[in-house]
Amino acid sequence: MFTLAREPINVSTLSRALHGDQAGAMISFEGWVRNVNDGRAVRLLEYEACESLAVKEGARIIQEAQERFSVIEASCVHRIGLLAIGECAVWVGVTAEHRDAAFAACRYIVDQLKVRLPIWKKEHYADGSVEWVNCQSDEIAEMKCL
Amino acid sequence: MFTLAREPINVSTLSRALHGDQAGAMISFEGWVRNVNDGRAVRLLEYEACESLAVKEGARIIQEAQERFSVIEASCVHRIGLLAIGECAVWVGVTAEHRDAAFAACRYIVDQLKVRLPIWKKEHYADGSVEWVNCQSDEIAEMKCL
Amino acid sequence: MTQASPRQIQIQYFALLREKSGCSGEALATAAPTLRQLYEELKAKYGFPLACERLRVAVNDEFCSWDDSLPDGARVVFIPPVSGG
Amino acid sequence: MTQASPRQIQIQYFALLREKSGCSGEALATAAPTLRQLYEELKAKYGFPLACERLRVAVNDEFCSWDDSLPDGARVVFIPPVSGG
Repeated sequence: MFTLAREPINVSTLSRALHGDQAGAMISFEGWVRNVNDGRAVRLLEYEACESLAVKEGARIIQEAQERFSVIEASCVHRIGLLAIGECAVWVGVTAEHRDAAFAACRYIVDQLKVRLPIWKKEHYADGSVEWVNCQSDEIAEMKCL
Repeated sequence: MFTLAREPINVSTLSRALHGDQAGAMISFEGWVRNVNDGRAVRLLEYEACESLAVKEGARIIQEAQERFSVIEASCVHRIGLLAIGECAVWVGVTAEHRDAAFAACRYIVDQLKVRLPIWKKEHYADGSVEWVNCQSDEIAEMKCL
Repeated sequence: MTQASPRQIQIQYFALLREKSGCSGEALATAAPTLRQLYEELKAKYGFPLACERLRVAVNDEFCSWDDSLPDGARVVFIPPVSGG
Repeated sequence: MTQASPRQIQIQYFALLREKSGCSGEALATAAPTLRQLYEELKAKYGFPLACERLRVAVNDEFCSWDDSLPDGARVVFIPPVSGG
């Protein structure tokens, strides 16, 4: 299951929902808001999503993980809105009979969601400036690649 | 930090203790007691440890993970005593700036603790029998390898 | 290149594009034959700083190719480089 | 093989070995020159079903080699195949 959340992510509740007698291993990933990115002090973060598309694409990623790996349950929640330093921005939890599949599926989901979900992050810096991450003008993006 | 616990593992508390402003990713592993092992219905589990040696070896594994990977914090708790189906037998949590190191270190710790910690598992089966896992007599162990 | 007949479409803007266009969406009539051309027109109009090669595009909640044509009534979403997670 | 002089040692038994020996530990005087020979003696005495190749051994909380000798006052732990996690 994939969901978007406007309120803080309750990891215990999510993780409990994955419990089941056959599951021997649970791997979870939590992405937390860091106070520094690319050397700049971050004050807070803002996530914006194209919700209909994000929910659809998120569900597709979860399903792909379930088809590729022997998992029992897989679930992901992504926050949207304003987040403070230290808050959980994304949670992924995977259960399986054995740990190999759980590690692999969790990794797959995290990697895919970072490149595929239509969600954008605006960083609010300590110096008062803001920036939509990865959305510099083509010229600046090219300069950074040189 | 590595600890042995006689009481149920409180994952939220452990995970909160790993929080820090620099951490961008947390990976956690939970090993749960399954109701079946090797095709036999399991009723409950008993873990016994050589405590002094287990604590020392557990701390060594954590330290190795910290030296090999760019992690911020790494922590592990292993239950001992009687555990019911669904209980968490072992928890590993690792934080890092980025997810690569956190995944790798978590995996390393889990793999190592399973082969190195002087902890033994006795399975109590639904049919009333019991068995110390991996400790069959040499003859039976050989037969299973054929 | 032939001009297609005008179709009524709906566009949603997110993140940087929302801020540059000053709106979260708009309905408009367009004669642009492809999604690429529609984006180029709006890029020029609003000064979007991103080439279409850096974006993806979706119509009616499905990802599309930039060379796809624009059906009447399309709900179009331009997707700047994502940064979830 | 020369017999070493008897030393006073402490042994701890865990898991299967604890159940087979009927005790969680014992103090004994041994003349066994190596840990291997000590284990073989106790294996014969208690009917431990595991060859020493399948176990590890620790003295004073440090893993040791089976061919190490036994210091006086050693705290010896025989470690059957582990199954933590």
